[in-house]
Amino acid sequence: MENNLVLEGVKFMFLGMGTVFVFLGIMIGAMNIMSSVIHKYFPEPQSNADVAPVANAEQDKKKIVAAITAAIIHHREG
Amino acid sequence: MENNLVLEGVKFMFLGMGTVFVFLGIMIGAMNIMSSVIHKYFPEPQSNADVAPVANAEQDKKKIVAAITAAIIHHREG
Amino acid sequence: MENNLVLEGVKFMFLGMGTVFVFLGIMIGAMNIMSSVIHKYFPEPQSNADVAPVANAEQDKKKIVAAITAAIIHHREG
Amino acid sequence: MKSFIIKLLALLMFFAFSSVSATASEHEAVSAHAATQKMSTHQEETYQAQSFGSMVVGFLKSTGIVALMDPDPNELNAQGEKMSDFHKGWGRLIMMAITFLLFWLAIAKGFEPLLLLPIAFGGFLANIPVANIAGEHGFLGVIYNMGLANEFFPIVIFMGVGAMTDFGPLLSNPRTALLGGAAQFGIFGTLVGAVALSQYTDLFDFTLKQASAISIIGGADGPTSIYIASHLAPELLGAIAVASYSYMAMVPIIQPPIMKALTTDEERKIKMSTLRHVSRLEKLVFPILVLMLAILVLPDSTPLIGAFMFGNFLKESGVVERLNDTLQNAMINITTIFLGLGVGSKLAADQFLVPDTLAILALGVVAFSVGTAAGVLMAKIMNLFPGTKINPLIGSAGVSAVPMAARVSNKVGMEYDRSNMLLMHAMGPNVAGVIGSAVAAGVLISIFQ
Amino acid sequence: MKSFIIKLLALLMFFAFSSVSATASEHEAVSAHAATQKMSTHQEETYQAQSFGSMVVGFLKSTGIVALMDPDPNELNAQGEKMSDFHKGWGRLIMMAITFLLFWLAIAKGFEPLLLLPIAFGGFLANIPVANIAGEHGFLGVIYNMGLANEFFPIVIFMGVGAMTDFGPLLSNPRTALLGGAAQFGIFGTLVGAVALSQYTDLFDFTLKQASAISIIGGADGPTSIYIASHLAPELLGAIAVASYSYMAMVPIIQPPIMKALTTDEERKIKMSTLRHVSRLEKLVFPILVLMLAILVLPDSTPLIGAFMFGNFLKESGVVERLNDTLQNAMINITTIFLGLGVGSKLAADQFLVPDTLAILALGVVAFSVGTAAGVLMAKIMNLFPGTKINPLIGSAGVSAVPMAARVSNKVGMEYDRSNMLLMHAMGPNVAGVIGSAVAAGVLISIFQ
Amino acid sequence: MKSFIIKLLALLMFFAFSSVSATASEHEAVSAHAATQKMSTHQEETYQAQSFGSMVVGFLKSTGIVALMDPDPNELNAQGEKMSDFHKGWGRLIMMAITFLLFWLAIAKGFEPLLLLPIAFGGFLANIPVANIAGEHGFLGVIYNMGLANEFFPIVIFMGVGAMTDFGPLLSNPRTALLGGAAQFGIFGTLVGAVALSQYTDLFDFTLKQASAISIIGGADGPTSIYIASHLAPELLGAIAVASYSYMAMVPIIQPPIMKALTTDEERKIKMSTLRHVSRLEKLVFPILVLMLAILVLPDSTPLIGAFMFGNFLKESGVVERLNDTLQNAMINITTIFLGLGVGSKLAADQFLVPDTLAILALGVVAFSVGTAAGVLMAKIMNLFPGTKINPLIGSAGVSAVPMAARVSNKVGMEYDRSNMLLMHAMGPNVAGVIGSAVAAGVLISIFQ
Ligand code: NA
Ligand code: NA
Ligand code: NA
Repeated sequence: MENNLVLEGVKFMFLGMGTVFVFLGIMIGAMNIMSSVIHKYFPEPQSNADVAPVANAEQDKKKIVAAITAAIIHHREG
Repeated sequence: MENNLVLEGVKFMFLGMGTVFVFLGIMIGAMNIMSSVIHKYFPEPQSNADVAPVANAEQDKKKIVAAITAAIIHHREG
Repeated sequence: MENNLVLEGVKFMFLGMGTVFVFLGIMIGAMNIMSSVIHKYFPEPQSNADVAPVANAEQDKKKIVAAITAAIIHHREG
Repeated sequence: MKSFIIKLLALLMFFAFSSVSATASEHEAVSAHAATQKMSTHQEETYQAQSFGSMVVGFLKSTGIVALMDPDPNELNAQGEKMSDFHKGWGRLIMMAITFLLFWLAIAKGFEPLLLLPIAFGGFLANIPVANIAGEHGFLGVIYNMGLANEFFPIVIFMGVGAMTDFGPLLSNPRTALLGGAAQFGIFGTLVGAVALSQYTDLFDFTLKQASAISIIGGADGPTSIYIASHLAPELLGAIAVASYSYMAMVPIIQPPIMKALTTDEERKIKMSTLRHVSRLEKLVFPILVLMLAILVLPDSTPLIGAFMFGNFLKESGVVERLNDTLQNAMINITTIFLGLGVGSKLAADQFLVPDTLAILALGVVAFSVGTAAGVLMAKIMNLFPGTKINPLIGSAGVSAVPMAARVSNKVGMEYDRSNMLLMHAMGPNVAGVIGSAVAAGVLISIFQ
Repeated sequence: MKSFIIKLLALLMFFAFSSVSATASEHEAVSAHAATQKMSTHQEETYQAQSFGSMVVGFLKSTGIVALMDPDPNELNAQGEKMSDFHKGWGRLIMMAITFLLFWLAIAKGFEPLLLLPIAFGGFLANIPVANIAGEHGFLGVIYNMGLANEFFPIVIFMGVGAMTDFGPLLSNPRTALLGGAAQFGIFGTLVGAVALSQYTDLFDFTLKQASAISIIGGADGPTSIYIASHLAPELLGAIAVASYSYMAMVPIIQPPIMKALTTDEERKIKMSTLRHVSRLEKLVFPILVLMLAILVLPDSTPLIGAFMFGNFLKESGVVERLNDTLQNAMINITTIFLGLGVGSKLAADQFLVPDTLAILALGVVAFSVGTAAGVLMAKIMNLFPGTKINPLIGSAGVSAVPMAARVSNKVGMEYDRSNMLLMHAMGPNVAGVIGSAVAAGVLISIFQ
Repeated sequence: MKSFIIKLLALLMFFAFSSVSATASEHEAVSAHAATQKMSTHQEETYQAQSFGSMVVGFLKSTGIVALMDPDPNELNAQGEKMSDFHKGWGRLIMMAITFLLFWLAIAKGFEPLLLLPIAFGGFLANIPVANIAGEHGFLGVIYNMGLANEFFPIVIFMGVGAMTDFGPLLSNPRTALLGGAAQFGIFGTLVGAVALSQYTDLFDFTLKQASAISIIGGADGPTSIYIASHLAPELLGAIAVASYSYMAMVPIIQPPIMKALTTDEERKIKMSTLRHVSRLEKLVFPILVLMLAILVLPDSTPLIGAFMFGNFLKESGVVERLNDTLQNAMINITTIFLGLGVGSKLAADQFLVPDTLAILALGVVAFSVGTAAGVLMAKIMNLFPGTKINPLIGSAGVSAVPMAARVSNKVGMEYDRSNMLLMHAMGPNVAGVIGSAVAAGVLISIFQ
């Protein structure tokens, strides 16, 4: 049987784009549901952690010290 | 021939626990011998290295500098 | 047919050392040509980059800060 | 820039056409047959045209929903065998739920996440219908055949763990090694129990090999369990690995009640003398010493002990810092990811959701408990002899589960005397437990050779 | 020290001679036959003595110059098939020139050097005559069979990329995922065009499988392209991979004209509202959510999506930092080197210098352009509906090419309004494009199963 | 927490029993036969019950002591061939002693520990009786087949070494490359000697292939030696690798007497002019230039030179820093560990404790010495021609052994003039020696094709 390639390609296109949009559509719905569920039942504890990630110089200093300490300890143990 | 599984298991247990204890027993003896040989014939040079691994701030500073220097050199060479 | 191994070895030696020298000879010529072409047509922009790689303390400091910053950012993102 | 692209395309076009003309005649000669064939059909044989409607129906039939709800009767499992409908449908959903439970344990409860997360994710992937990711050509199957079927990954893990281990505490108090020996009773006691219940009840039905592979869970050592399970009973690998790592993670829950039940208040408050300093040379000689003993007494344990001591020896040599660093980081991490995924491939419903798994989980917790008790009791027995007394709370650390079990000893000790630091004292039996388990594994390998 | 060496040699000499004498008799018994044989001939059969003159002539004949100028008529390609003279001579030189072009693009122009450099170097090595480095026993062939023939390397790359991806922007504005869906029209539109031109013109002659493998270039996702090409049309792998990575690198050149042609000045100045904060739990649940959808809707996409989400899940779990770090560094880097070299092995002249390659390059740029246009138009369609408006410039980011395409959206946006930062808004469709391409890949795999 | 565990177990129990009941009927149908069989025997066939006494006796017989003292007459070596009693007993102990010697050299004397330690440990493991760790199913055998049998590991090492190499000193003084050529006389001179002694004396009995593989030790390049040995004479791999790395480590002992004997006081004090600055572009073009020459002149050398220049090109490109870093660290370290263990697997007594090994050790030190002398003499010959004079002490660096040999040149030079820094001048011939050895290796491969 002689296949019409173009027709097959068009079928693939409808099937493919259809699947992509169905998938992403369901995904969008699921993401919205997930977000509302999480915001309602598992709210993140209020914190200032993500307010000023740059300005907080004090914290950064501590992290530097911690990082260097870790490096030294590793160095010593290694 | 019909095997008695439990009997086999008990044999395994005696063989296994026996081997484990014989092995560790010999190991303990060997460790003691090794330690006394090493302490007698290959004593470690007396050092203060392991006396104050935390308090020695001066050394730590040097190590920090060394570590950062190494990182920079690596960075420069890479 | 009985081979004379030593004769074969000597042949290998001439072939091998000949190839090595021919190869390196051509390589030396090619390197010289390449260098002159590059110096003539693709001269490196004059810079002080490789003059004082050690003395430049100011730059080093910046690099330290950059390295630590990078480490912290990585740490934070990771 | 645009002009460059144009030039580039023009150039390529030129090359290609010159190639066409240059090769035209030869091509015809060389591949005439192939070309003709290609011309006439335009299409590979594997594809059959069909109407859009039937294509959509076929596509819908290949969705996961359909595959789970109305499984293909001819579907085979990763090993190419038939599966029951339960294992194709609900079984997979149940397994996914179980992997979610493992995710939760690993992330929210901190239960050994380094291995439980990859294992659980691998299990999740292994239960996907249609895709057959755990099959021979799926990537989980590729990973399994790459390093689990030949027992290579656990060996590499052992090298890395060896490089991370410090035998100092054991060297400064050698006789605590006996505690690490006694705890292996968890293995052999459970083995007897398992075969007894197999023979006299209908609860279990394990062969000696299977019972041995299960009992090794009592060794509380992940790579040893995986190594022995791959060797003696690969069909139980998934359940044994999950049980092993889960119970290692649950050591802070399983051990304290047993430790408290078996000790008196005075015993728990025994203080142990400061550990002596161990020289570098002692640490360097120790791995070779143990390996030589293993050679003389039990060569079948040398793959495990050899790999472990290789890592330790590289570290203690002090001259190959970069290899040591790679062993402890890139190498063990890469292997951990692949080991986890590969073990996870054995969590496919048709292999995990069988009554055996429940039995393995039950026997595993028994093995852990028996090993804990044996370690504590051994300390009490050693205290009957003259000499400095041992705090029996460090006996429980003999099961291995490094360093969790030693921390538990420390924590329970501090509950009764806040100034009693048992951590380093418990590290001795803890690492001896690793050696003890490897010896026990060697005995089992030796028996079934 | 010298005396030590002497002692060492003396010792070894003693051992060896004692070994000789100790084993003499046994040796004779055990290997008598082998020894006799060895004595009598002194020489393996594979070597035939010849005069120095003929040896030199033979050697000169085996030089690369001769092999390129006057090829051996019996020379076979890496697959053991016959080659045309063009592909043995000029073809190889042209391929080397092309790899130099790729070097230049990677180094001087910064075009995706991480993969183009290893691919181009692999291609250079694959075109060396005589040595057959891309053959079964050459190291490129070993690499190809190790991880490309079984589609393993792209999967590992996907794990690493997953660990590097942040789904935050998509989670804070889910509907932008549709843009990442529309851009997949680049794949399927090109597919139709390719088969139409194959059927009605003499320009191309691709089968449906080949056309599908080529069209996936429009997904603008390197590992997906390589995965699908290995699966559906390994004979086109080299050209597809080169086209895919080259066009991904050329996104800043290809996309802006299309984006500008399809948008009005007002549209380009649309400001988008600040993205809401996304909680850690949302990011943790998302990879599992997408994977579950993939299972239910299209299990054939789960190897790709599963590997991707595995990496992302490990990262978002926050409890396996060392595995996450290894995935993002040592593991993806090692795999990238091997993947690049392995793909490069398919740049051998006889496989790359065929008319198909030109067609693939042409179809690839069409696919990219169509995908870009579809993304932009989708945004305009979405703006026809009520609700907050979307800047159509972020539609082009739906092709994936993470994060290049998102940066292009940002840059073009700032050309018209310096205060309009579109980067994070464009990251949403950008990562959705990766998911979209994986789904499209799953559809193609499903069709040809 | 406890209640959680209880719930968890209850849940699992529920699942499992529901699974049992749900699948009961199907199970019966599907696996009826298997089940029946299992029920009736309870036991795999591989295990035969025996009395505890005979079990203990059997166990004692499988200990290493017995295996070493009273070897099993049917024991086979890793290749499945018969072994002599000497190689089963004392041979193994002697080999263990030799590996201890290598440990001592690596750790106490700092002799190339990065490779000698893994090789020696591999050798130690390969000589363990019963366990057969170097056999096909042991982990050393798995490693050997993974990367040594196919010559892959030395190639990867070459990539890493390439990424660590700086061709700047060679580029600033190209003619010093001739010194690196002359030193290859160590290879070919030794080859003639070895075949002469094989033919005219009873000391050796090597075939041409074997003699070639041994002589390559004179190239003073570890991965090249291993590559050629795997290729031409895998049965000699262990001894060749050990000799190669040992002598590379002993360069500071072997070379100075030869260097001093062949030079006058004035020659040793020759000062060389400062090296000119080398531009980044020169360094970038150089690896491609050399590789192209190798293609034109000697394609058989391109696997080695190609891998080496791949690493160097990635480094000098400056745009793939993360790949360069991985090549120089994780990748080369992991490969070094496996390469060392794999080579060590060839240190099994039955393969190493043969008279050939002594001959290889003797020929190796001759090759090193001849190469050193040839390099120094070549410098003296070059000084006969007009032009700036070369300090002959840098000639010895032509053997490669990067960077040890260059350091020796520097050290000896400073003995005679404290202000004469020869290090960078010696790096030129040093890296040229690597190229020279790879060319020599290519010639040998070409001859025996
Ligand atoms: Na244990
Ligand atoms: Na895409
Ligand atoms: Na050399």
